[in-house]
Amino acid sequence: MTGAILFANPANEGTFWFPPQASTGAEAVDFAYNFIYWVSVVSFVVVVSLMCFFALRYRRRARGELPPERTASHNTVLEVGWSIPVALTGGILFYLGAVSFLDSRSPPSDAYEISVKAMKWAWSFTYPNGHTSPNLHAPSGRPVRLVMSSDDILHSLYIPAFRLKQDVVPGRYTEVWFEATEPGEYQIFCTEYCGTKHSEMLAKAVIQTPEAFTRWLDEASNILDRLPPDEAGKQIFSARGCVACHSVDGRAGVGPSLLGIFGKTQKFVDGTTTVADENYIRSSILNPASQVVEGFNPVMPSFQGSLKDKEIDAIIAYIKTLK
Amino acid sequence: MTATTMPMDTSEPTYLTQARGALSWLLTLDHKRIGIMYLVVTSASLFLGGVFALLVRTELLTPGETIMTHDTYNRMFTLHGAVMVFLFIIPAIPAAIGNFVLPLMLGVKDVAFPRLNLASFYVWVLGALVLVASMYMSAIDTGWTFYAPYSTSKAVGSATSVGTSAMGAFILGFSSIFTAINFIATINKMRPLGMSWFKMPLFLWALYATAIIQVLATPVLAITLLLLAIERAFGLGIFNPALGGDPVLFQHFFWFYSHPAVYIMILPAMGIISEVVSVFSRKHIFGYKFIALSSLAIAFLGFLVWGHHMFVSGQSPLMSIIFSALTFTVSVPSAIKVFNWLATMYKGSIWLATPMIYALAFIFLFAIGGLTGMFLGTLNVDVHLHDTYFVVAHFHYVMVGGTLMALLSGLYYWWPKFFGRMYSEAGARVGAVLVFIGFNGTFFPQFILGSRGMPRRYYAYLPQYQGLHMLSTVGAFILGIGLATAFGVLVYAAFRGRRAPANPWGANTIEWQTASPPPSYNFHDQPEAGDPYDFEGWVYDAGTDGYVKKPAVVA
Amino acid sequence: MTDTASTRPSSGVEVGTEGHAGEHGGDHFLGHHFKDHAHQLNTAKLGIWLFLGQELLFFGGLFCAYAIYRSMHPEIFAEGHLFLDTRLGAINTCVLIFSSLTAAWSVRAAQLNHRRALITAILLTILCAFGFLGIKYIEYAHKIHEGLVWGASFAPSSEAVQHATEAMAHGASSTLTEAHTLSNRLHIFFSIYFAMTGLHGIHVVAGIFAYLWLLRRAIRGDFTQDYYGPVDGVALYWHLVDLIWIYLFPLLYLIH
Amino acid sequence: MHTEQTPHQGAHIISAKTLLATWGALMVLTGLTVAATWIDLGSDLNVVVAMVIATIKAILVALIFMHLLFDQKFNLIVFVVSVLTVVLFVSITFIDVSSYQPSIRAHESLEPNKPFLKAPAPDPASVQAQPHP
Repeated sequence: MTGAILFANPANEGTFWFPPQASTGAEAVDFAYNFIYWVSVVSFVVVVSLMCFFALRYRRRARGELPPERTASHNTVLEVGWSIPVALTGGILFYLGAVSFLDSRSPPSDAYEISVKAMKWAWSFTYPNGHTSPNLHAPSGRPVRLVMSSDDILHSLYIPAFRLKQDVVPGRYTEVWFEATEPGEYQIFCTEYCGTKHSEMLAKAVIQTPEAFTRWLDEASNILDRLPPDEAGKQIFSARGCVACHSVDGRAGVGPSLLGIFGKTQKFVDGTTTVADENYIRSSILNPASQVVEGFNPVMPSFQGSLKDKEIDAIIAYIKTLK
Repeated sequence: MTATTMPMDTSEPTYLTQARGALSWLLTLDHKRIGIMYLVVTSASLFLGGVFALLVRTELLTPGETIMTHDTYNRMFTLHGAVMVFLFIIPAIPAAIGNFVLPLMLGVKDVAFPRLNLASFYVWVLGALVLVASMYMSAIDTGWTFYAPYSTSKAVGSATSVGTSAMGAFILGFSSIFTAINFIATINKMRPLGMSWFKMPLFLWALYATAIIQVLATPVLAITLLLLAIERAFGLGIFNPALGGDPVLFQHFFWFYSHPAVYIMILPAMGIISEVVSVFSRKHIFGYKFIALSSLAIAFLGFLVWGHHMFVSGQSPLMSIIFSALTFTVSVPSAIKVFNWLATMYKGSIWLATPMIYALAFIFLFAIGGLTGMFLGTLNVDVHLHDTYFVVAHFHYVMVGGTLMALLSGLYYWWPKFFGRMYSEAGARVGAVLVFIGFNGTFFPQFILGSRGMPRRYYAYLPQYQGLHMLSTVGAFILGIGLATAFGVLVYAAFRGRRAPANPWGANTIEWQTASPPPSYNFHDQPEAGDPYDFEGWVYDAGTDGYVKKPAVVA
Repeated sequence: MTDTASTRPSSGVEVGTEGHAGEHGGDHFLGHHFKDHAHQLNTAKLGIWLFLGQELLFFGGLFCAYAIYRSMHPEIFAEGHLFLDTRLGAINTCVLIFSSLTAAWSVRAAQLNHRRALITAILLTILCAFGFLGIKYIEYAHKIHEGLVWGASFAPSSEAVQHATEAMAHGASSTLTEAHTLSNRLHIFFSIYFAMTGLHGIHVVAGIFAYLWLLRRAIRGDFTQDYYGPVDGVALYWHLVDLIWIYLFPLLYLIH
Repeated sequence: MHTEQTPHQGAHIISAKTLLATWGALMVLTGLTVAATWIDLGSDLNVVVAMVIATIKAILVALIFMHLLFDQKFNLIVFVVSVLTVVLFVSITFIDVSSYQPSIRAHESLEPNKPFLKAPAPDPASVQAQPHP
């Protein structure tokens, strides 16, 4: 009973060892894993049972007892002999791993390209039409190529269900690809330690059928036209990961809370003050390091070039509503 | 040598009673006293690192906040890692046990450079103080790996002392290098007549291989940390992409040392196991040359596989494939050692005293640690497992299951020689069983966690992982109690134990030919070096509960 | 070792290993755990060589960084070296090579029991080391004055840029043309320059201290043809410092 | 390993002539390496020439000034092994870093070109030190 509670892998998620298998590449990984697993179990059982057997069978009965007979102190044939299967196993594992690894690093040319930005502590995914979302949306049954870069420090994109992981490095691109097999929602983690809220740098991979995905992208891309500015601003605010640091309920996070901030006087680390108006908010988004609010660190990345003017207007409209 | 074998002359001063007072310890040039001082400080580091570990495990009892905040947690695991790696595992066996035992095993009076030996101890102390003080006071939260550019960005922690911590580790590196230089010079130049390379005890082979790694790899860590400190203080820009530098280059620098460092941790451990398995099976070690040369092979191959820490770092696929292939070559010498230990036990006369129990625990746990290494060496599987709890479990199986078990085995084995006292076998066994259960309880669930996708260095986690985390936390406390018992038994024995005979185990390495504890100058007469694993010259003497040299056949 | 066993007092009256010398018939400089001076010298030399081995790896990290940035961004090296003064670099190379000669000479003098020659050689070596540092100081002061410093602090003055542009125009470098503007990575050249020469300079300073210590002992008359290990050891270290400069000079100053 | 002779019998004393000749050779080679930069051999070949000369100088220093030619062989082994380890470290790292350079160059060309450093002194002449537009 307790075993079931402790060891259960809930939400029908996969087997005892694994999360569900939701990409075309996952099968090869699991195959290699299971292969090594059984090789290990067999080797382990052999070694440990021999060890226990010897320890009991040849137990010393009286202090000072010497072994009853002298056995050989070396046997070159035997010693070379038992190294061979070890080396062979190593060779097989290397081959299994390398083939599937190379495959996972060589995206098909027709892959759908999504660009990924990582920052402390949020993800953003930009689609070919320029739309950006905080969760990864992708069609099933089609290769998807992620071209990734970081705004600040190292992060790592990890989707356990796809058996996929790649560090995101500032100053360069890294890429990885997958082809999801089943529509559904899958967990995304950051697995390269990145400071305070590393463990909350989460996102979802939302896999939809190609039709549903296209529909979603069309609808999501035109929120500025579809919704009133403050509503659109609210969505952009969460979509671009602002919520990771700025609460809207008054609690200070990594950055100041935005509740009731509009029109209030802000005090900065250099001692100066200003009233939070439209211009202040705009400059805080585009050039956050220039005016750092007292009590906080200059950790916010600049959104220069990544947020359009209209989007910033919408965010300002949203912040005005936070009373 | 024949007629007057080791009189138990208790009136003769030992290295412990030769001189008294704190200064006689602090200024000593005696390798044995320096070894004991290292033992004290590394054990204190183990305790400190263990406390941080328990705090980390307690926090992970529940998915959200349990006892501390994000930032505190990040500092705790950084402190745990840095203290355990730099202050405990790397110096524990070579600097503490090695310092004490190496000259005795060679039958010499001291290591080649006694002053350098003492200097390395104080360099260690200085480095430890700088590291712990700076990390604690300015709250470093980079993890022990100090990855750039997080470590070079000014937002880290609350102050700017990543540089100071890096300098602490930098200083510690020199302690390690000095000890290694001493060991190589001593083994090369001071072996007694009759002890050719292939008549050296295997522990010395292991220390020799370790010392080679220490001399050749540690300076690269030193320059890495120096560059990091300068980067941090003056904005050098070599690793920082914001200045046109390359953060992946930092990882190459770092792992060029830190992978071989794994072998600095495990090789001396394997050396101890080779000694213990043979002595407690009372049988010549099987395949001496293969074990000896496999130490050198591991040391050599250790320099060729660092890139397997970087399969998903942005390293080129070409190098990842080369590093993966090279990684599997390490399995051969490692497997040779395990098979040879088993063959040594075959048809032996096995005495399950505490050192042997720890040695068997070592083989059990190292087998798991080694086999799970195959998962991580395999490229595609590593992509899934990298930076998850699977890796955490794997390296704890190797380092704690390996090095710590061997350290305990070695401590129990040589304790009678260190202090001239026997430990309580019953108490020691209770400790060993608790350690074994606690260890597996802590770390086995982490394999499952990792394989299911739980990333490491997470303060908060998804509720689905809670059951296994709880199990792991409970295990950690059992492990803590077990270690406290194991060390408690030893400390009690050092002061109150029964007097130990010169050779309680019937071993034939030279350190057992002098009194327990040895006199300051180690040996009355220049001991003879024979085959270290020929036990037939020793017979059990019920009077002292030890072994004495078989009287020579009188012509 | 057997010969010493018989002379050891068995009562333990002696301070044991605390008193480190004094067991070899009053030979103050022979460690009690060595057979004879040759044994001690050979062991000490191995120790020094191991230390030099780790020094090579220590500098190896910087050579690695150098190799990578030089290969990936040859332009910053071609530009950067124009800001350095090859003449001063060459003079310093000669100074260091000469000091290596005097260091080697000091070993010879000690081996031959020539105390006066030994002292002279040590003095000359120290003098050269100071000379080297003096020239290095001139170079550093000049660079810092012109804002030609490492990484984030890099901000060259207009004169320095002017000077380098003229050098380019003179066709001093085949990879640069007149229309060339300076690379935005140029600061990395100076990061590497200061890291390499700075670390080397620290080694020179350490060498000076080691030689001052030797000087004191040489004047006191510690060294004889039997016991000259420290002279040999410090000389070996000094040669390594020279050896590293032998690479630094062409790598930093002589770029075509 | 145990047959070394005592210094009076065995320690090699290098003759004054050898020392001076070595020094002379080092000075000549230094002149040569400076002279080599006056000739344009193409930037790759120039590096090779400079390194070959430096290595000859290093070998001279190691073998003669540092006594390796006459010393115990093990010291030579220590030195050579250290050099080989440096070569191993530099070359493997070098191979990897050069093979991922394209991903850095792509980033440079696609991302908005951020200057690495803050603008230098507001002097018109120093504008050249600014990054490429």
